[in-house]
Amino acid sequence: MSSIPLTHILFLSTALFFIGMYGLFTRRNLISMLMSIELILNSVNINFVAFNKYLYADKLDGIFFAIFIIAIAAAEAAVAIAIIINLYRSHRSIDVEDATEMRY
Amino acid sequence: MIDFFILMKQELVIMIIIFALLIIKIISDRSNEWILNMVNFLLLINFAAGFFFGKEGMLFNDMFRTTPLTVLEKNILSLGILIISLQSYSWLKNHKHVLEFYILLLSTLLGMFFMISSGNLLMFYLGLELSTIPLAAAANFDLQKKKSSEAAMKLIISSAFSSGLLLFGISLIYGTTGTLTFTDITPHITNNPLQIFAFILLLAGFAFKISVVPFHLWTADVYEGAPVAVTSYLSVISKGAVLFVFVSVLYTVFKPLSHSWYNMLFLLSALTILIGNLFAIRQNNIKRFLAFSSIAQVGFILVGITGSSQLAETSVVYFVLIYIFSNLAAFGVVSLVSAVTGKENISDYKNFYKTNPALSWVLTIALFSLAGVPPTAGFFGKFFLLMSGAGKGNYILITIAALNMIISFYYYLRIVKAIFMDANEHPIEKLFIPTYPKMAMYICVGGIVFTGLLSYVYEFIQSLVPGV
Amino acid sequence: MNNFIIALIPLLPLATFILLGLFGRKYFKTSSGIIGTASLLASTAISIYTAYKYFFVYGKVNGVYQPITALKYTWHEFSPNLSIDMGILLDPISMMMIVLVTFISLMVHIFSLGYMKGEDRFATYFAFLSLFSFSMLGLVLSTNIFQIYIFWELVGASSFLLIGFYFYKPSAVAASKKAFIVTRFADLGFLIGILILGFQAQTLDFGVLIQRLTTAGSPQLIGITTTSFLGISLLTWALSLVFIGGAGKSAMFPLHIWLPDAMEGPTPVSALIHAATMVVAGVYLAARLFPVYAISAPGVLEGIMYIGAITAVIAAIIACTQTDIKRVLAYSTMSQIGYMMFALGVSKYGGEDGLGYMGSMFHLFTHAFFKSLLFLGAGAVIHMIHSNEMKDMGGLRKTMPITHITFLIACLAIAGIPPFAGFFSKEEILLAAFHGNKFIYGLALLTAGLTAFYMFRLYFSIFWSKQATAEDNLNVEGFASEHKPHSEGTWSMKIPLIILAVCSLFAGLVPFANYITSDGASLATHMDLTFSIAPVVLALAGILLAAYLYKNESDKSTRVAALMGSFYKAAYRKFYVDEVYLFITKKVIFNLIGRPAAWIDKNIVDGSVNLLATTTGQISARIKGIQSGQVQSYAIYFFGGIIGMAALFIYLWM
Amino acid sequence: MFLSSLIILPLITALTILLCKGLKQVRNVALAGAAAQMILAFSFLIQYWKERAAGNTSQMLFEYDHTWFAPLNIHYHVGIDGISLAMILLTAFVVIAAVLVSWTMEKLSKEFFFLLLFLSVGAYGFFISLDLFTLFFFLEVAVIPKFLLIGIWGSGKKEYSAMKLALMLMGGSALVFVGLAGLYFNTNTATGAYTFDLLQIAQMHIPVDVQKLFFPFAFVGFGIFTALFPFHTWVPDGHSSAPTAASMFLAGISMKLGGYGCLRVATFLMPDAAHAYAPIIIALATIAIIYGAFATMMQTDLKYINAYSSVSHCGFVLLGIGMLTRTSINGAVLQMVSHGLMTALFFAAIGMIYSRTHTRLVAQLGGLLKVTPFISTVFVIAGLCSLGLPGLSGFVAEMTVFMGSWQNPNKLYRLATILACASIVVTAVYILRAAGKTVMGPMSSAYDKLTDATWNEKLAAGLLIIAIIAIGVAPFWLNDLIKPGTQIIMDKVLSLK
Repeated sequence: MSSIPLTHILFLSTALFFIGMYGLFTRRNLISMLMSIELILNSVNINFVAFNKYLYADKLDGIFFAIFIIAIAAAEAAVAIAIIINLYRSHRSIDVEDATEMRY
Repeated sequence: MIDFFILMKQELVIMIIIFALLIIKIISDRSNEWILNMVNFLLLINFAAGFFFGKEGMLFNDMFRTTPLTVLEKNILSLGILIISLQSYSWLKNHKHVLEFYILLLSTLLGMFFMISSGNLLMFYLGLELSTIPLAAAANFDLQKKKSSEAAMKLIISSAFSSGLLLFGISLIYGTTGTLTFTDITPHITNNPLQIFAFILLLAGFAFKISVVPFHLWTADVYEGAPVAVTSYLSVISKGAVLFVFVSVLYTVFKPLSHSWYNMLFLLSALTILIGNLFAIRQNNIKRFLAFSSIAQVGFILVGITGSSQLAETSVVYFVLIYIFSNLAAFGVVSLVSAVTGKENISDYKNFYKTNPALSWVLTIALFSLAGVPPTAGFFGKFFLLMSGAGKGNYILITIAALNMIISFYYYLRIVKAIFMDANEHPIEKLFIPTYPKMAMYICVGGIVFTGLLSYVYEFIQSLVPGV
Repeated sequence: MNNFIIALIPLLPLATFILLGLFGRKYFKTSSGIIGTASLLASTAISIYTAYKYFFVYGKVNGVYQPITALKYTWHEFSPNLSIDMGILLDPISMMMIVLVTFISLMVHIFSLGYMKGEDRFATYFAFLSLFSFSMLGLVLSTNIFQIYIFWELVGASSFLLIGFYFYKPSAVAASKKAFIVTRFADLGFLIGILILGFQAQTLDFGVLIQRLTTAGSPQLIGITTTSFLGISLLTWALSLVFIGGAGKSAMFPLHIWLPDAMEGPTPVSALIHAATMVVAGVYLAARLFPVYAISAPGVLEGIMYIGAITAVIAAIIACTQTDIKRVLAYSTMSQIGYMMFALGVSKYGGEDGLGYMGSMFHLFTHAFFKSLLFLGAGAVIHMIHSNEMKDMGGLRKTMPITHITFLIACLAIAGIPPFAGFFSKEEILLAAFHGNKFIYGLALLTAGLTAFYMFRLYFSIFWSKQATAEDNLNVEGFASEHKPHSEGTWSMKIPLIILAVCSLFAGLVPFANYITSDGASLATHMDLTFSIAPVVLALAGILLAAYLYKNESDKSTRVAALMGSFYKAAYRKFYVDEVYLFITKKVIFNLIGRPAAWIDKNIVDGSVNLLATTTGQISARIKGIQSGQVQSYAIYFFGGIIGMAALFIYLWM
Repeated sequence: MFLSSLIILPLITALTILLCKGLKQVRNVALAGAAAQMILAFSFLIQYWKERAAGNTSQMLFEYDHTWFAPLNIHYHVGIDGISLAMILLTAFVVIAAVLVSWTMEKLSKEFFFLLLFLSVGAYGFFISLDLFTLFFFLEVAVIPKFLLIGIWGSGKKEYSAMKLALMLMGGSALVFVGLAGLYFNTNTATGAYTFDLLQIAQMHIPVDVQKLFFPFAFVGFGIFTALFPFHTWVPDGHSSAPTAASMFLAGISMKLGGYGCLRVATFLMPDAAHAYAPIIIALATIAIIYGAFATMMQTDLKYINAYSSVSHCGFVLLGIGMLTRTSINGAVLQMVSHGLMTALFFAAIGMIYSRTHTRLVAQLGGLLKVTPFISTVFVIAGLCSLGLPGLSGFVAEMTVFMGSWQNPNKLYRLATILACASIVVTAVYILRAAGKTVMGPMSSAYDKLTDATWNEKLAAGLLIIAIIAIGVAPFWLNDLIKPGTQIIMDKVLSLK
């Protein structure tokens, strides 16, 4: 039915993965770093769904996994944002550069 | 149906405790004293629960498996958390959010339990996340401290990142094998590059958790920033849990890749010991110092893991047990001192012996055990780890490890020196030790002394470990 | 004959030493002298009795004196056939020696009773004396070459203790150290010699050793002569090394430097150790191994001969120039021992050719008496004058007649004037030298003359010279002491002098050749007067010269000295041997070996250890940047780690 | 007889000390414990003689074997032969002397005596254990307390010395560990299980290449303990900074742990390698002897003098082991015992002098014989023993080493022997310089108020001197004691030639 080969999708997910990583490395704003992580997770989701759909369509492991990831990502984001808010309280900034008191 | 309860007894106990705490939170506001007494009692029950109705079996079509070994491992962790809770008494008794703290802690413990008995990558992932995310919150538990929030931030970001990579690896494994169940994965493992790459990602996920160089960098900062209780929790409990899983996954699931992961571990362990030692030399904050020393310890554990034998797995479990005793003994003193005086620097401990001989001895014994000096248990733990490593016949690694022990001796003895020998006109004042921390210390010291000398512990563990 | 009684000879002094050493200071503060003397008297009696039994009762088996092993106990076993056996060996020389040692020691004990009176460490002194007597007796009775080494060391130690008896005098400390270290150095040779002999002969027992190394064709002899090191056979090595040990103890040139300094010790000690007994140990050792030297290694024996002769002459020359009376005596001792040594050297084994051996032993015997007499006399003088310098003395013949007479007898004896003891023994030696080696004979004669000269130089300048009275001498010293100034000491000091004088008179008449010869068989000696003319005349010439120069106060002597010029100076400075040693030890050993060793240890060996530590610290400081505190860089390292591993394990190791 | 009592007794004593109050109680308990150790040691000696007289020819007596860690086939296996017994006696003597010398240890006396006795636990355990694991265990037990002893009660740059000593010795034991692990995984028992059991390993033949690989680890590891040449630098610093009792223990016993290990483990279990590496060992030993002696000559601090001379003297031990002849091995063991006693006595004397004059610099001392005759005599006796005077133990031991070394016909080895012999002259030089400057010579007026030794010091010195003389005057009993043990070792070693 669909004519898009698996490889294309894997390319997409990989691209997404690295975009996310790039964002994580370069962004100074914690929120955007968090978003980049979401990108990574989504690329993983795509992987799972794609594999499931193309290779192992008989079972739904991948799909379920993806759903779980989405859920947990939400939880993670919630906690992360809570922490970031607290950080903002104490540091008056959410720039990752400012939170480097502990080092060496 | 009854199986369900018996096989999941430890998880269920913890859940019950968590809910109980939640309900208490809602319906009543008791004094901290009361809460702490009760919680410690509950934790004791939780620890005791492990000893009854041992049963082996699978649940949720092999997603959840229970073996005597997992029971033992969970019990070790339960003991650990009990000790930590006893120790953090003097910190918590004036704290606003005692219950929340315990709820967070226990939910992470729950996650670890699931992780330990996971028979499936999905379950494993869930357990991992459950054991990580609440910890980040707990790390931030000194809400007004800058360091605390910074630590929490670092922990959540890097752990999210690592779990992203881990997931990517899992997805690749799923893609190449088509299943998530451990038992089904093994036959499909072939040495194709994609799988090895996937495995490396997975390994990195583990390595991050047990802070193996170069995935360790978060460790020191988080340990330093987080409250002492959380630090000790991170350094022993979560590390121990992941180690248990790591070993069983390596030895069972990825057995076919054993050749390549052996080399990887060889590399990583050497690197870890070295870097951990080199950084530990120059620390002044005692928590940060313990962080790096624990990194070095992990290096030794990896040396043991390379053995990939029954001996090796036994030694790892054994060492984790000993490590819990030793490290928690050290953290017990540190947490007491920092809770009362807020001092966390090694230089503050100068001439500590003059004012607090008992605490000094506890700390000294703990450090000796960490360094691996007989007759403390640490000696036996390290000895068996290195022996199991040597079993593979790779004496280069053993020599590296053995020589690195000298460096580690240096920095452990540095603290002993500070305690006993360095002059200091204003040493830390005489500290009053409440009952619970005292109990904790007795447990730890007892463990340090007897876990090694009495060989039954080791033999018991060995009897539970499946042959490889 | 009960061997246990023989064992008492050395053991009695040992017991005394232990008793006085442990409790002397507390309980026997004054009685210790009596105790020591008594015990020594006992062992003297026993030894004389033993000697008598040996010589006249059972020593002789069909005309030849046999060595008898009276006692033997395996003390320390290295390996089944190599073991140190503590034992007692009875044979002519050992018999002679025990009599000599105990007798002289007894005399010295008695003398010391008066001489050391009021000393603070009176008891200690006698303890040490007894220790020495024990060691010396053990030495002479040894059955085993390692046993002799043990007692060899012990006499060294006790001489160290006695020389350093006045421990608060830096000079005494220095002298004692010097004596011990120089002899120790020589003993090193002895030790290595023992190692070689023991390993090659597969025994340490004297009897077996000699028997194995003298019977031609015995496997051990073949082995030790054929294996060579640096082209010299092991036997030669071994025997020369052993002799070096002997030379050290007997102050042979060039190992003699310790002996003159050793005079720092109390004078009776010098009389006992550094005149009569210990210093002849070297001769005794050579005599002990004489068959081996004579039969298997005549080359070494020749060397001994030359060294002995050279020592004799040089010492005599130096003796002529010294002004410290004890030093003069010390050098004369050296020269006399040189005599004994070359006498051994010219000798051969057995029969008529063994004359030198017999002469040497004879001279050892007689010399012991008159030399100890000389020292004790000097002691008496010093005890009165409180000075060792000739210039402080003179004209003492009136104030101390007995000392004067006895001293004169001794001088005549040593000068070899008939019928005094020295004459007979010297005759034998000269005769042997004459037959053996003319050159040596010449040196010997020269020495004889010199001896007479310097001895009487000494005699005259002590007892004649300036016509001063004792009081003046005393005033010169401005000396105040608990001793009565006018007398020449207590009777306990005079008696030994008299006894020894008698001995020096008549010891020469002993028919020595019947008892002690190289092979044990008695030897018929003939005294032809024509031969003894030359030495006696020379001796008289020396005496007259001395009388001319020193009898009356005058500057003749100084003029003669000036005439000699640089030679005199050199002799006066003992031919600069001390300076050479000083140079070697201080400059070479300390600065070129010691300091570098210490420096290397401190800086290089230890430094490298510390360097290791510091570098570790520096590395850790260098790499601290990894822990930058930025969570992003952490992530980058994380990812880098993954990439690195992937690269390593996917592209390289697959 | 119950051999483990040798471990238990000091342990109990140590724990009892922790319960005591005040210096008086503590030291009394400590002394009682030490005395009990001594009695125990002697009773073992008597038992041993009885057994041997009864014709019991088994290599080890009073064996006790109990499985400790079954999975690794680790046993708690103890037993003694003459060598161990000699070492045990040595330990007993040194410990009691050390306790007596530190009789007036005011500072933290409880901890001090506790650590001291804990050390003796390690020493005894090491000497009796026949299982390499147990051996290693006790080896390390005997290290760390020294760190505290030196660091807390020491003098001078004590922290530095303590750290240096602990790290170097730990390095040594790390190497030993590698060696032992290597041995363990190359053993092949009948059951196929690996073993740590010393006697069993001695029975089987370890492949030569394996031996060659692991001998250096074991030998150098133990060698560090006994001041093997390039690794000896902990000795001077450690000894000089340590309190008297610790120095006595350190030089008297700890350095012997190394020698014993070199002999019992390295040489006995890996004889082929011992042959192969003999030249290196001998070279290093000779260097240590000569170079140590000359380095000593340059020292100005009494403790440094004795420390460096220990380097030189322990060289004899290694030389004896390296020469691999029956006699030389005997000599090595004799030297261990003799040096242990002698150096302990020396340190005791130095400690007594230091506690009175508050200086250890030779230049500042002098003429002490006048005011403190007893201490000075002790000092001189120790010195004479060190320079090998007959009648004292040093002579017997050194002579045996020389005699034994000479039995090895190799020309170069003999050169080494000659050099070693030459060292006795140098020894004489530095000992006499020290003695001459310290106890003899003119005395500075500052010292004329000094008091002589107290009863405890006299007792301590007396005991050691008695032991020294007992060996020096009658060496045969000790020789006969150790000979069977060394013979078994040498039978194994020589059987390969």
